Amino acid sequence: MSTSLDTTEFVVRSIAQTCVDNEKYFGDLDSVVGDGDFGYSLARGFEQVIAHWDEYDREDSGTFLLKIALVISSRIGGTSGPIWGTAFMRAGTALKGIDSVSGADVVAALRTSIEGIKKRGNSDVGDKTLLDALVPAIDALEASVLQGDSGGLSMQKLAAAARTAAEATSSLKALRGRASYSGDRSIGSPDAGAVAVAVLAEQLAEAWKS
Amino acid sequence: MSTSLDTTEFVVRSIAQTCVDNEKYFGDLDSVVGDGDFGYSLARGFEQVIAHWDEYDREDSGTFLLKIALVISSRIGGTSGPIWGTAFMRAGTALKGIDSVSGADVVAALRTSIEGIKKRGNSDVGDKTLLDALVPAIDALEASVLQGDSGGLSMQKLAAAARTAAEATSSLKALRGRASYSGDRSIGSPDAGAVAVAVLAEQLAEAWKS
Amino acid sequence: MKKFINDPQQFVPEMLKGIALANPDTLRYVPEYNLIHRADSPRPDKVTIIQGSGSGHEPAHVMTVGKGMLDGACPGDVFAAPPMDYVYATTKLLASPKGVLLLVNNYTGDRMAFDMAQEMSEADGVTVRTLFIDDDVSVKDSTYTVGRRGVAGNFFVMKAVGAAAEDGADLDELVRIGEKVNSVTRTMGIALTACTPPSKGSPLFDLADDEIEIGVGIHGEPGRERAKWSPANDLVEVLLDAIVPDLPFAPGDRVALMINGLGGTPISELYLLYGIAHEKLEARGITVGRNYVGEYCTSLDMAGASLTLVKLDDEIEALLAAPAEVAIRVF
Amino acid sequence: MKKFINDPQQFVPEMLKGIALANPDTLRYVPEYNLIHRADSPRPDKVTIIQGSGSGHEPAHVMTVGKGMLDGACPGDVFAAPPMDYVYATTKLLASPKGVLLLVNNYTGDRMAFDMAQEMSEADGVTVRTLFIDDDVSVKDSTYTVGRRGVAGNFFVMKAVGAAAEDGADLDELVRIGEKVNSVTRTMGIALTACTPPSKGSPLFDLADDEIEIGVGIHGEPGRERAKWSPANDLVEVLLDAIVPDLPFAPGDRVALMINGLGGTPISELYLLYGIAHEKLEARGITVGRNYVGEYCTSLDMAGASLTLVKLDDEIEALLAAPAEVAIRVF
Ligand SMILES: Nc1ncnc2c1ncn2[C@@H]1O[C@H](COP(=O)(O)OP(=O)(O)O)[C@@H](O)[C@H]1O
Ligand SMILES: Nc1ncnc2c1ncn2[C@@H]1O[C@H](COP(=O)(O)OP(=O)(O)O)[C@@H](O)[C@H]1O
Ligand SMILES: [Mg+2]
Ligand SMILES: [Mg+2]
Ligand SMILES: [Mg+2]
Ligand SMILES: [Mg+2]
Repeated sequence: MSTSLDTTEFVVRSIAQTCVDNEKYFGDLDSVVGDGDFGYSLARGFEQVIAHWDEYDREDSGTFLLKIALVISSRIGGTSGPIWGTAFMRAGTALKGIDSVSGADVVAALRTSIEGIKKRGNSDVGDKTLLDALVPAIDALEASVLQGDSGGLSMQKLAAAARTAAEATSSLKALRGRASYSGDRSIGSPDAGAVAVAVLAEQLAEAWKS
Repeated sequence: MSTSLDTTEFVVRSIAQTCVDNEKYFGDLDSVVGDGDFGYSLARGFEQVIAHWDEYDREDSGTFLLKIALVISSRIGGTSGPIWGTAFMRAGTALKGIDSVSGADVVAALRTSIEGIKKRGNSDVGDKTLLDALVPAIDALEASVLQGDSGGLSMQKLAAAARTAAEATSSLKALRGRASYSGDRSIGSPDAGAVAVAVLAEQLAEAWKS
Repeated sequence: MKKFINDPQQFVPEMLKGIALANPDTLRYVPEYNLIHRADSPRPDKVTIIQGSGSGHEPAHVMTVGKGMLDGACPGDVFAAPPMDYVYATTKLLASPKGVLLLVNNYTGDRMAFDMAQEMSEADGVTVRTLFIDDDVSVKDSTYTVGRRGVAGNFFVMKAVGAAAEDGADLDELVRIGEKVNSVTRTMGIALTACTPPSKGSPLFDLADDEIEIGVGIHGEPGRERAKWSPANDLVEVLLDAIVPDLPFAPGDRVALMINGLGGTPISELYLLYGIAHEKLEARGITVGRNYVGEYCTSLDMAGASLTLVKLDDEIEALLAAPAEVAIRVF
Repeated sequence: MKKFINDPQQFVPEMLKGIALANPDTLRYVPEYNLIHRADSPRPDKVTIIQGSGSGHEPAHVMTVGKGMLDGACPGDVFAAPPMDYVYATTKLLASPKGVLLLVNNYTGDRMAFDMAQEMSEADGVTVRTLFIDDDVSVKDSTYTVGRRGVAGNFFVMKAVGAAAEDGADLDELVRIGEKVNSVTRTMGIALTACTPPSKGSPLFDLADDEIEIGVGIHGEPGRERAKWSPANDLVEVLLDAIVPDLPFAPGDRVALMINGLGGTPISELYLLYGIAHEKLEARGITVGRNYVGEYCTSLDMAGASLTLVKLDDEIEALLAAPAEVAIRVF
């Protein structure tokens, strides 16, 4: 698996479109034990990403991602703005200057994104956040890349791992973010951010086929 | 039919108790096109009448009624305070000094009450107020007294006339009081005050039997 | 019904006690007559101003007692005019040698109680004048013989006569000012939900999930029509189309614009309405000289709002701009 | 959902426009950053004070910008911390040579946005300090690692540092004062109903007809427990039993007592609660030195209220008593 600017654009576009399409669903997930604005926040940011699609500097994948990170930081509020902005910023920084991005580059970039989220959110796997879907998903992606799977197969493994891990957050008690105020009441429903990661990965895997 | 202080006390007590017992019903009637406080206002006033029952000057029926009028004026708000206070005040003034009250005295006293209400409320029969039950009821009482009916029979005729007339207010459009703001929407439901007069008369006729 | 109350019958007295406890230096509470009055009233050099009306419209009027506004307010129970005795006793207690001005929102029950109290007080030698306030354009004078209702616009009458009285104006002058302000004040309101009186325990009327009441009264009385919900832009247009031609307000006029919340509507929505109304008035050539956004005359927990316009001239504007100190405050 | 809105996405900007139109002399509106700021800010002789947080808590904080309070407020959308860029741009735009103080209610999203903005502004040479406010006793520090939430008590921090800044206090002094006020401020709230965010269009959570949420957050977050409705006397006792031992407030203490409405509760009920709380505190030997009754930090249209106590000393009391001028006003 090797990734060019085209592929990066394709991935970002899929993420953006899926966030816009799932505004209501993501919001409803966040209103179970959160404050219901997660879907709205993402949609408002990613609809800007789409609106200005042709304007971003496309020197390389990294530069492109850094521009996207800027839009996210300036348009998405709540916890999601800093978290998602940091993730895109870190990935962009990692890939900047690389013309033909390898699968290993992608995995390495996503690892720095994860570290950025952990630092920004003072959080870790097990706290019932999007990290609980993202980390297992990247683990699966890495294993698949190391195995030499095709891009499509890697995507499917990524999506399957994200979905399983997202569902599993139901049994966790929220220790970070607004859901943590619910204490034990947060147990029994999945984390909104984690489910969003699963949905994004599944959409991506689906789109990759065509 | 001739009326003494005992009888006056009996009538007032029945009216007071019926108003207290029907607080919710009278309030609901007033909330169809009014503001729902009619039952509350009457109940708060007449429960005071009952609470201080033994304290009133009982020189004669008229004096007693004037004391009741004072309690009503000081405790009942809304339109009902002035209307009912005026009615009791006028009846008391008419009967003051009369030791043995005749049926004709009662009818004459109630006629002055009606005049008082009309003046106070700048209203008349046909405006869809309690006058639309009260006036036909007193007409029936007068006819019955003139015929020489027993007290019990007179009461029954009074009650029947009040009920018929109260129901008939449904077809009227309110021209006075808060219900008048509803305009045509006031047509189709009876006036709260008129129904209250019917209920009071029926309870009185019932109590008279025993 | 979920409210912060103990016993519905104690709702009004317990609220009044709270007002008195919160304002120990400036206000006094007389439980017998539901009376909240200024600690320094009556004053020999100032006409006393009293307003009654039912409870449930707070801050009107028990929370607008204070320097530059009312001397006293003696409300009845929720949505019920005060018993005549409250008004009579209050008038006697606060009577000033310069006289007493009674402000009355135009409703049958209120008129009767204040008329009777005025008669009785005058018989006792007190000089009393009464002002009726009837700013609600939703009720047409011609069709409804009770006349127009007094709603949120009563704030402006209160404020103007309050300021003039503080400056020493006599009773005739106050009546002139009050009548003038009332004559150039127009209001109409919209309800999004019904209110729930504590003693009733359920909503006073039914409004479907997509229905609103245009021209609603502050006791939940019906208005001009029951309509489908529509966006704020359209609703402001409906209100202006009713209010502006009624006086009429004309291009070149300078007005005070009030957006009044009916109790359950957040202030964010009121400012949103204000912005729309301000721009629509400017588009009609009418200048907003003073503005008022918040709760002035409510209907318990009703979600809804009213819009009031007052045509300004130099005299009215100066009276509205004068300082005042009331229970309702931020600091 | 029935609200006075046009498009849910325009709810916040249209509200902000209304605020600006209503205060043309004193406030400025910068649509790009949801920013409402004082017309006379920045000033070289005064530390700039900025607060962000989500919208939906009005009057906090866009309507408490003004002399003696905030220099600017740059809210996010409803219940969402502002995007980092809003805070960064606002900080740069209003930067004073005496520095910038950022007031932040303690929530994950807000902390992140303000932290990032502080870092970036400092890199640009602006002197910035940040104060976190966390007065909500319903969240136990030990069990919940995010820490306590900032709720209605933020008013007192804002008021105190606002007054001190107006007097020329430097940034260190403001941080000392703000931390001190926050350390003696405790709040807890109760929801009677859920609120409805405009973009969601339905209530954020379900409360049965006889249920209340004790310790609710101002974004509708759950609190300590879901309980059956009970009379106001009992609810005030529950709040005081949580708040008083927490600091603890002790007999002989002098406090500021705030009853804050959450948006849908009428002021009549708030004064009723005030009266009860005042008497219960006196019974515990605690004196109410200053009081605040009304809406200070709301949760859209939620019916409910919170109770805040601040332990007073001479310094705090003088700062709270200092004059201020904000959009929220009566006249
Ligand atoms: N400290 C944190 N670290 C990482 N992710 C977090 C953290 N807190 C919350 N999240 C994620 O953010 C999601 C909620 O986002 P959002 O609704 O924007 O936040 P809020 O409204 O609470 O500010 C959660 O479902 C969770 O996945
Ligand atoms: N002008 C009037 N003259 C006589 N009776 C009236 C008048 N207006 C109203 N009523 C009677 O009073 C009843 C309502 O009383 P109440 O609820 O106390 O009045 P409100 O709440 O409108 O002040 C009506 O049902 C009607 O019978
Ligand atoms: Mg959220
Ligand atoms: Mg009534
Ligand atoms: Mg009434
Ligand atoms: Mg949020």
